[in-house]
Amino acid sequence: MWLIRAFEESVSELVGTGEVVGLVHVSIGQEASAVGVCDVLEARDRVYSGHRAHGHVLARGADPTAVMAELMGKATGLCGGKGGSMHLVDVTHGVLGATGVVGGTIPLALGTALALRETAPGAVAVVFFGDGAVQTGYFHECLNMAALWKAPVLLVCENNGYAEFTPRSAHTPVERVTRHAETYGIDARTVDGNDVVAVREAAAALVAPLRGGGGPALLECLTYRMRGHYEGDPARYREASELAEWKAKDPVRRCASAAVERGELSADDAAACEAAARRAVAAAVAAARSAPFPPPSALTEDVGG
Amino acid sequence: MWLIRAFEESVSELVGTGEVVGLVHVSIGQEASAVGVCDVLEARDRVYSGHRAHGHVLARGADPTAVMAELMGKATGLCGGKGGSMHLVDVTHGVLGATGVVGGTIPLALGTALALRETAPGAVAVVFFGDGAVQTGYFHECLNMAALWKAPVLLVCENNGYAEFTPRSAHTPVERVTRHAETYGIDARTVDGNDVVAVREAAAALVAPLRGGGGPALLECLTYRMRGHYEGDPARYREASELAEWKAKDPVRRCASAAVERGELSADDAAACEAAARRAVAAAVAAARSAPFPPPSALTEDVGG
Amino acid sequence: MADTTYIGAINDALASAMRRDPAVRIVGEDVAEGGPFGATKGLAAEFGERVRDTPISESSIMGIGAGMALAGLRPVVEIMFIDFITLALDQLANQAAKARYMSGGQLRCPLVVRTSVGAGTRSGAQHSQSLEAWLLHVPGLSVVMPATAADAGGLLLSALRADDPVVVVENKELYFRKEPRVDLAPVPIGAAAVRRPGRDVTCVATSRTVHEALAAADELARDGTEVEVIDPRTLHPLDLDTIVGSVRRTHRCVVAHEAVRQGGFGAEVAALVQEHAFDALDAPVARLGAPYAPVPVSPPLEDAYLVRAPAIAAAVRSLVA
Amino acid sequence: MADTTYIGAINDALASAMRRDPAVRIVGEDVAEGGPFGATKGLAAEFGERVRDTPISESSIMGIGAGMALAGLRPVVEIMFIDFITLALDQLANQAAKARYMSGGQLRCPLVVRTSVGAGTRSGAQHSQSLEAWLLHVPGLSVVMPATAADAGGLLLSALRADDPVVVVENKELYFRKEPRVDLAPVPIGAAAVRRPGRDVTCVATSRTVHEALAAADELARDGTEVEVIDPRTLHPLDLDTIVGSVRRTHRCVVAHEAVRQGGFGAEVAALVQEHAFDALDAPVARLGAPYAPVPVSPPLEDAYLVRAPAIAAAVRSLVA
Ligand SMILES: Cc1ncc(C[n+]2csc(CCOP(=O)(O)OP(=O)(O)O)c2C)c(N)n1
Ligand SMILES: Cc1ncc(C[n+]2csc(CCOP(=O)(O)OP(=O)(O)O)c2C)c(N)n1
Ligand SMILES: [Mg+2]
Ligand SMILES: [Mg+2]
Repeated sequence: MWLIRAFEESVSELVGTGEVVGLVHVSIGQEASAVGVCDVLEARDRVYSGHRAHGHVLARGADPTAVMAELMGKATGLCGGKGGSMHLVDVTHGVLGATGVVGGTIPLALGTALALRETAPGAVAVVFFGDGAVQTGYFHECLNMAALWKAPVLLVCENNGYAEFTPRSAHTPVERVTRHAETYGIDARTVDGNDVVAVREAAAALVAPLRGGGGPALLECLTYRMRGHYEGDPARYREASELAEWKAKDPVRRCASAAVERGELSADDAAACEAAARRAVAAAVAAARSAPFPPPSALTEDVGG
Repeated sequence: MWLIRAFEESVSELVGTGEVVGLVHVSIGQEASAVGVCDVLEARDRVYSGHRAHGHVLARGADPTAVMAELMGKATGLCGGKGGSMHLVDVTHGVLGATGVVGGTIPLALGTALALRETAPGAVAVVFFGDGAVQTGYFHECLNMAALWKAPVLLVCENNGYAEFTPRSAHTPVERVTRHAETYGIDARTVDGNDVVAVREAAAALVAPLRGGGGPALLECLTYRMRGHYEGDPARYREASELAEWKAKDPVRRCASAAVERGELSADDAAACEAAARRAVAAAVAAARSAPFPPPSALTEDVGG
Repeated sequence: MADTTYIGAINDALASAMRRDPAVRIVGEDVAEGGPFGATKGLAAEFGERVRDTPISESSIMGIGAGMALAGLRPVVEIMFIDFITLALDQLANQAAKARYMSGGQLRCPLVVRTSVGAGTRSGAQHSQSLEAWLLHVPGLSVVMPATAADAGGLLLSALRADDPVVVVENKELYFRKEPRVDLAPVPIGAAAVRRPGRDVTCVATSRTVHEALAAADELARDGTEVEVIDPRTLHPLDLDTIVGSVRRTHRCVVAHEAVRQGGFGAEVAALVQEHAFDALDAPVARLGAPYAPVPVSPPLEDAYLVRAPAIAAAVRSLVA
Repeated sequence: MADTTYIGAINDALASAMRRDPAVRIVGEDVAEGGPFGATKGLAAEFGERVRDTPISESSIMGIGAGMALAGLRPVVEIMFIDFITLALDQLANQAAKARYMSGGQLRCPLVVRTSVGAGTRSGAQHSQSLEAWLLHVPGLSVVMPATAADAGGLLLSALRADDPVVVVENKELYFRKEPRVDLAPVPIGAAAVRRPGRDVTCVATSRTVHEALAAADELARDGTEVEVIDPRTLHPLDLDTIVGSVRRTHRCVVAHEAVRQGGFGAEVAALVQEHAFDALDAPVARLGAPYAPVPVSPPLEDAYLVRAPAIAAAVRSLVA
């Protein structure tokens, strides 16, 4: 988790300096859902994300240097610099797509789940999306088909209470995303999304039946983004008190201090973890920074059609 | 109801002779939902339909001659012969649209409901659609927004158990459409859609709160189409026994015999009703038949843009 | 040999591809029952769950196909009428078409989309459109548009061997047109067919209008005007050499299609021809397409809406006049 | 007078239309908060519920707007990025655009859609497209594409007085471009603007590329080549007379836009110009647009993707060479 936190903080700074380009959504405050879910996944599983994708890709094991280089548009980026922040793909680590169109990877994940069932039985497809995506037709159409076809797909909603600048209450009268799963008899849980252990446990419980041929599952992680919607968003639409409240529930610090409390980790080790993550990110930034941009020929390569 | 039945039977014959053109979906067996719902509507209300629209338009009071002429593509048709069977509009009788795209009028009705709330308080918008439309994103997106905004819209699902050639069970694991309404706290009822009195009562109960400023409502009418999906469909995908079972529940005959039983109508009067309807339709066919086709200039008139 | 039909050839191609390649899947509404035109008739009986009926959820169905393709299958997604592709363009244009590029070449998306265009069936403005021009404008999509049964089967076979998305644009009026049976064989994507050679005017026509152009050419030949009829078969990648080569010989060009003229494929062809054969042209490239109007249901109006042989003949005559 | 911006003019036009006409409504995501670019800033405070925030449900939102319009309101539906119009084309193209025709003239649908095109912001392939050409191909839709603040406000005002659907296609790179303030006044739909007169070459450019064309013209003027820059402002209905009249004088024509060249608006213009000014043309109509590729994020690649002044100047030079 420290890796993601350090990475995202660094991204945020580099947006400021103009080295990281584009429309960038960081996941500071939401690291636990990425880590908790990906921790129960296997190499054969396939993952999709949304516009807030950095954490998911890193949690799957992507090389931070390649991710950082991608955000800078470098040739050594995960996608050769062509995809960018909202379109991270890392086939080696089983990440088949992220999307700038809210909800757009839900059907992709369902299709991939159907394929996996036949080509790699026991493997699952996972898709991360936000609470805003729950109001798209995609979510509902796919919930129905996933249930109808008992597809091995885990739908992970990172419910951070906002879609852009608008709170949940202005988007839907339905408070819990799991409510929609109930309609279809889909196995679903709501967890404290800032508690990585709780996320991990719930994910493990939901994924196991999928590997055995069971139908879809839905995991709702209640969380909060500690920064604005995108880098540059002053987030005037929310109260300082709300942010402060959630800062107290910071998933990364909370995980570290819990481990220390439980005696699993010494305070020094915990600090060393953070320091190592920061060093790794600094090295990734340095490497990405010195990497070349793609050659002009890349513009029209890999188009297809 | 006899008018709709006689009209549809006549349409079916005229498709055979080639006088009625195009892709035609008749509503034989589903007359009670059209009549029961439209009976509680007022002139200020606005109605939308789907691809199986003839009954709804007639139940709103459209001139059978103009409807028949439209199905023949005549200049005197409701839409000057340009819209056809799936696109009947009769502004005079408050019918603002029908659609060949399944689910496509649900958002239109919601938008109209929002407009009515401001421009004609107390008026409602109504949209008829089939059980197949419940699996479209439109249905779910609009259910959410209608509930969120407490829009005065009545969603009427004519649940005939099939979408084209495919039974409900191959489309969704959710048996009752009202289940989706519950999620949003939307007032909803399932009724015997072949019992016009039951439909009327339920519609009246659901519409009254809408006129008073209440939120949306959903009415599910369980019914059956007694013919194929479209005229020409041999309907091999269903058992003869199923059809026979539903024929016994014929909404038109049932309504007539119930009225006779209750002593509200003599058997003679009931027969006279049917005969009058058949005469009216025969007259409509004759008038539509002798009407002219539109002039060539109509091709590029009323395009806009 | 017995006759075949366009729809029969599609059915044969699907069956043969499914036998040959276990990765092929069919996904769409009522496909198990054969679909409204019979394109998938009998396939569910032979291939079971590889033929998947879906609810009416076009937006997601396209994405489900793309997600299958990204995971290594070769799905054929059926969008019954191209009018409904309006519901599915996000997944087609934003996801499937761009997956390879955005991933820097990590992904391939061998998705095949079958859909139908065309008026003439009195089905109205929402079941009769020809929207193929939209697809040309989306980098990453191949677009094929067969005019004959042999091409309907053969282009579909090639689409099912391609590694990037291909949209197969069929024409409803051609579905039941009889043709002498030829052996099913892949037709290369990107190769035009010269349907009739001629020295006087080049007519580039697509899909149903190929047959109208041939009928016009027959008639004109009686007056001594020889029309070369070129069927591009693939709209992207376009076989421009065949078209430009022809115009350089004939010095005149007509483009005909069923779609609305404004913003249609004909505009692209006209623009390319005047660019690549400017010096050879004796007259402006003429374009025929539907008027600026939705498709009306009324028989005389719909008949007037469609580009038929007489209109093509008239356009050719005015070019050689 | 103080400066204004394109986005400021849009904001002014919306406010002024809402004050003038109680039927005007705004519908879209985050519009109450002003939207990501501030187009609707302050409107919720002044007009309350007439500015309606929606969930992320583009497909239905477009239809909700159309349904309001059919019932007599004048909604402005905002689709933040034209890339997302892929989700909403059924309601726009099948319902709103065809309602009047299919009803035989009973209905009118005064729906205004505001959306943005354009790359250059490193936002990637799904937030940078220019898909306006699709809309030209749909009978029933007017399409306006302002290049200046005055036109952004003025065309929007006219759209809000029209009785049929109008799509206002804005450009993200222009939003914060400063311009001397002029009084907000309706700009007629269907009238091109000659941005710079010139005798040697006609350059038809849209939206952002108008400014690139003007920069190219400045540079070329130094070498004695006078370019006439025409901004159609409305893509449909197109002011063809102004364009053809100009080409008849200059004998040469370049068309430039940001959208992908293949299947773009430039194809339609080139086809029309060669048709209507064939005898006057001394060279083929040249077309500039994006290459056949999605929009890449990488700065040098995206910079190369965009049509800028030097490319226009080079095209003009090769025409007069
Ligand atoms: C289809 C679509 N509509 C609108 C947008 C603009 N947009 C980007 S992110 C966002 C909010 C997403 O909210 P949520 O799904 O909750 O994810 P979060 O940002 O909270 O992680 C919106 C509306 C978009 N990207 N795609
Ligand atoms: C978006 C869309 N997809 C597919 C079709 C083809 N189609 C026409 S009617 C129909 C079934 C509709 O079923 P339902 O909504 O239950 O209505 P019913 O015909 O039973 O009255 C289908 C799939 C269509 N018209 N629109
Ligand atoms: Mg959120
Ligand atoms: Mg049904």
